[in-house]
Amino acid sequence: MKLPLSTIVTIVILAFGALAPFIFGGQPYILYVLTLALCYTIPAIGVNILYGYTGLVSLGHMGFAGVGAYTTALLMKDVGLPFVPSLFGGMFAAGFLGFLVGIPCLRLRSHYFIIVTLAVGMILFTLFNNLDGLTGGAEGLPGIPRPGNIEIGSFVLDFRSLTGFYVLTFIIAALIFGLQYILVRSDFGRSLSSLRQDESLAAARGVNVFGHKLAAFVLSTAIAGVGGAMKVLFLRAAAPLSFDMNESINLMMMLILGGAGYLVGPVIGAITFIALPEFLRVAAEMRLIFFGFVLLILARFAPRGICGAAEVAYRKLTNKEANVVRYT
Amino acid sequence: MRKLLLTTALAAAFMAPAAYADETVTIGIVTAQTGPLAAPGKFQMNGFNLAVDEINGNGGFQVGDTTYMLELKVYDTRCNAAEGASAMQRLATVDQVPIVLGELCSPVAAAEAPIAQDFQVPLVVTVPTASSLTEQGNPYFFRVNANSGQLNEALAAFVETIDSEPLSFIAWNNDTGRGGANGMRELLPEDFEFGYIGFFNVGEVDFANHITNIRNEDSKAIMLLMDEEPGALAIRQIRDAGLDAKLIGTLAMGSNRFLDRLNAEYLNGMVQYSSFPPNAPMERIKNFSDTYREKYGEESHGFAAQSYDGVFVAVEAMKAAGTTTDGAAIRDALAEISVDGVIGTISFDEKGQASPPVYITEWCEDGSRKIIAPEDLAADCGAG
Amino acid sequence: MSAILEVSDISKSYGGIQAVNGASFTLDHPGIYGLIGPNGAGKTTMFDIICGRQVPDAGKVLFHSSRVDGVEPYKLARQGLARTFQECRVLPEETCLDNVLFAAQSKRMTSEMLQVFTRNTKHRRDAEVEARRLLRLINLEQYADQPASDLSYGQRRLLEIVSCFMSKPRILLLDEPASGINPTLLNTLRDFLVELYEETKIVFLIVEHNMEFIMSLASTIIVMHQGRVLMQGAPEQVQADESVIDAYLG
Amino acid sequence: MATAILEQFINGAMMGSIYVLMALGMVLIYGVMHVLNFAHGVLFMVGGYLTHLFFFSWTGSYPLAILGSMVALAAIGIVLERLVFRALRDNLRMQIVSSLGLILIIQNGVVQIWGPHALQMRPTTVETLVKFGQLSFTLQHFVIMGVVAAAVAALYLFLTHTRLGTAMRATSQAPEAAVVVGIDPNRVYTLTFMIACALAGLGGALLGPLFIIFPQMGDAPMLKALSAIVIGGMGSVPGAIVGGLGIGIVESLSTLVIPTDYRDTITFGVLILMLLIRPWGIFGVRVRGED
Repeated sequence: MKLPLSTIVTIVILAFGALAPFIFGGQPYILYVLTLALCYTIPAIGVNILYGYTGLVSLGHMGFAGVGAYTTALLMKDVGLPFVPSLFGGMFAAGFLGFLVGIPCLRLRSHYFIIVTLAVGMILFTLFNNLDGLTGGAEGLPGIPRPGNIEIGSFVLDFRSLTGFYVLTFIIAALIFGLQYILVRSDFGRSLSSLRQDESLAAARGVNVFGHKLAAFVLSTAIAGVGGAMKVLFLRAAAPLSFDMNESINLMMMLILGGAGYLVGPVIGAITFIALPEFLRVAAEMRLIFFGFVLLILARFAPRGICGAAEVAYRKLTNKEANVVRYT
Repeated sequence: MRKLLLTTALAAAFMAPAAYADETVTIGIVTAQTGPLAAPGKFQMNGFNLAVDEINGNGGFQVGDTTYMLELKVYDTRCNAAEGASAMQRLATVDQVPIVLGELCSPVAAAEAPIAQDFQVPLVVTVPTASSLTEQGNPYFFRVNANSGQLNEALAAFVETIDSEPLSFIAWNNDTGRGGANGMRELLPEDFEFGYIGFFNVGEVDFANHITNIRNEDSKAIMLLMDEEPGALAIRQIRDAGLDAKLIGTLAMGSNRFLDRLNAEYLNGMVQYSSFPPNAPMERIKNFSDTYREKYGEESHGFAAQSYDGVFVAVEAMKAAGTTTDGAAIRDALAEISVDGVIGTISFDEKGQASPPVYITEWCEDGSRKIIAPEDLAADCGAG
Repeated sequence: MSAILEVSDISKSYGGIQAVNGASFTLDHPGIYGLIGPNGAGKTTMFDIICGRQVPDAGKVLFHSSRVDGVEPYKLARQGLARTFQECRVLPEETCLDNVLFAAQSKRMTSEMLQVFTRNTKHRRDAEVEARRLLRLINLEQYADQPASDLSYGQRRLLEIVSCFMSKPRILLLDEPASGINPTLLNTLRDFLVELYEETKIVFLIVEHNMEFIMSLASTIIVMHQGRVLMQGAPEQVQADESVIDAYLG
Repeated sequence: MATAILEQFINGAMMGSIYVLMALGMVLIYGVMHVLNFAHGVLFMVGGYLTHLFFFSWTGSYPLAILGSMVALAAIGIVLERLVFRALRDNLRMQIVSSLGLILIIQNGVVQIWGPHALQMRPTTVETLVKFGQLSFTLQHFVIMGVVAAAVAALYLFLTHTRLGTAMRATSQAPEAAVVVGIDPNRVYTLTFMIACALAGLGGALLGPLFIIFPQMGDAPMLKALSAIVIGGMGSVPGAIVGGLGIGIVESLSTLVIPTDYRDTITFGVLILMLLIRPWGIFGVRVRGED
């Protein structure tokens, strides 16, 4: 009996992630880039639940991430709450906003919903930028503290250190990944992906289209909130430009690149999108032009990204009949 | 004397840099070379390169009894916090530079500063102005240029002396613009009368709405908090719309480069603060501007001057610390240092903030500029 | 006992056009019912109203004597009303087995969430037995692990229909099952429908264009014409009836 | 105040007519092909750059430069439809993905070619001022409004009085309709993209000289046009015209009372409200069925 590809890759990635601090202990830069990639993996997982499984496009997701980020940052910086409650605060803030936006907007037809997410993203950016008193405005919000140490017996984990923070981010990303894992393999997950494939069939089978969409949207915005929070805690500074429309589009890009609708899609996408350019360090314009062409090609020939392509190859190897499912 | 150094520097720069030194030190540079702030990034780089050419042209610098040549390791941050932070990380851990200079955008600097502290690599910024940057109690963060607070104080002091009420604003809706506008509103006295305050997003080019509001408030003066490109557009639109209020600009607007975008009668009588009047009748500024023009064929720029001085500050700090590797020692040296730079004498307060002089210049009819403040440095048309 | 499905005085108009105009019929015992009529007779609209895709302007639909007109499709489905689509809809990316199993699983978010956290998959394993049996019924078991998009149109049609039975429906609405099916497969389809009926003994309501197919399949035929129900009776009666013939010719 | 309102009205009408050009393009594409082309803004920007190029290195005449950029954009339109969007018909998600890809390619490509600095071109229409009392505008303001009005009229005649135009309108009702009229739908799609892109090019050619020509110049007009077609009703040509002018004028007048840094917030807020209250817009017809 063969393990499904996704399971194998998942195990490999988790193992790699867990061992990274030991492998790259001597090379903080690599660890740094991996942490950054993880900070993007988390919201990418959120988008995967929304886009990859439920089939809803959101072009303003980093806006929700920003809500989580600023909430967590302010709770820790100004209110002085410890890390965990602050993080939950950020998560709930983002999820609740998702709820408020979702209630009216998820009844809209596909195009309209996309436009709404775009508009919401823009509005949120403006607020981050203009509310100088609250968010520090366009000058950014410096001096965001990182969580304090935890001491298990003699073993001390200092989250201010790079390694410590990597471990923290990895644990959280792993938890989120686990959540995604059980979600999409549950009846709930199957209902979601039925919505992507054929909404009216799903309805005829008894899926409450609106309810399930709302649940998926709230989940993905809450997860995005966690991701945003981790990002600003990592950078120890928040800036509106970290949560603008381009960032939202980048988020979509890394998911589509990695493979929407695959468990490991967001992980692979984030790593390829963040890490590769970091190591290549090519001119930004060239990098973006390149990604533009990649998107066109993916859209046309491999709508399910790297994972989709890998699956085809894997099926060929395990001489199953190769077949890529067209996304529609 | 310095003039002579500079010319030899040039000679050296145009031939292959004379390499009779024992070793080289690599200094890290973070700046924007692509993206929306690519243009100011260029000026910053020009300043760095000029300084390096000069130092290497003179056969490098002495630390202890070894002579070192300077080298720059430049990373593009595109004014993006995440990329800036990873560039800083890379410089500190991969390239292991003793000190990092540069940066344009305040939020990016805010993301880079903590990493400087983590790895004990001093970060000396030469352009970002957000006052909050030097308020974080980060011992490894230094700023050569005047921050928005200092610039605003100088400008506010001047604005009070002229008939400018009600004063209206057109400001960029980003760190420069918002910081400036909010700062001015705090600094000017309670009873000072403000007119209309308008913000526009980066990339907006139509100022008609702001102009109407300003006309509506019949403001005496308009403060333009933005850089060259929108500035030129705003001024043209203001004058084309038949508004003749007094214009008050930023350091980006006191240069011949700016003049090329418009023409003298649009600018006549406009004043702006400046951390570096390129034609000031001061030996140090003249020399710098001449070399700059010879090398880059254009009038020198404040960002270039500040960055040029940044390199010398770094070098002096390494000399004083007697090391080209130990960031902590260099940091301590920086805290004590005092360097006579192009923009003035540079020494850092306990927050790491230098306080170079801030000038006010005014455009003359012939398209030249005069320095009207500070009094002791005042000079007539052709000087600013 | 009350009727299984009771449609009374349904009217529906789009813009100026009166699609259905006071149509009524009752299905009071299990059986295979055919809903026929010439183009524009309003049978598709009627079908859409019964399965909740359209809200009637007037009249009501009773399902086991509870109002179901204007009720959202997913609620109808949960009340035991299963349907197929004219254009034949299956989940293209799921395997045939998953397609069938999906119909079986609960779609109520509460129970789904419970399942998320208990990770209990027993219900699925039990259902799988039944699912494979149904696939065998339509000779698709060898495709059980193939995505439905690999199937031919006819096979997908069969898959769509068997899926409906996983949810143990109390009534099955079929929208032109014969459309796009080649003649040889038609007989298979007919036998298979009869077989399923014999097994389940529930109401099949079939909208159909293909006369010869429906006449040989249905026990009762409901004829619609110009938005009204023209007559309801056994196939041979209907075929003999003058007014029906006129309706089709005229 | 009266003068202020007049001034804002004229400025608003000017920007509004630019939005109308964009909105018309997007609405045609959406109506006929159900493609939501987010890349329309960068096409607008390319129009600006090409006008600059043609003006300085080829013709030296502003009108010819405008024509040139329209033709070039039409050509680009053909390429985009053939190579990118035709294969993705009825594939909403991938159409969005592709248009995002196009934005990246074109915007950064332009930076590679022309550099990040803004370009300026100042034909006489921009240099000459028209004065009313204390108000004064550049001649270009009125040129823009005039040209747009003419373009809209031309488009209207084309849609109503030519076989191709009829086919386009028919296709937007029902794809198979074009076949009925006896025209290959693919031709209709290509034509639609040509016209839409040419309109974007015209927009860039008109607005560029008035201000500056820079890589992001199309972003704001695209978003405003998007709001315009939603408010006017997706797929409705009159809706796009009213929506475009409306947004231009309202947002310009609104700045007399609303702080400008929240202007976009207001626009997008209105957009969302509109979608909630009346998703099919002012002129659009309510669509039945699922999609």
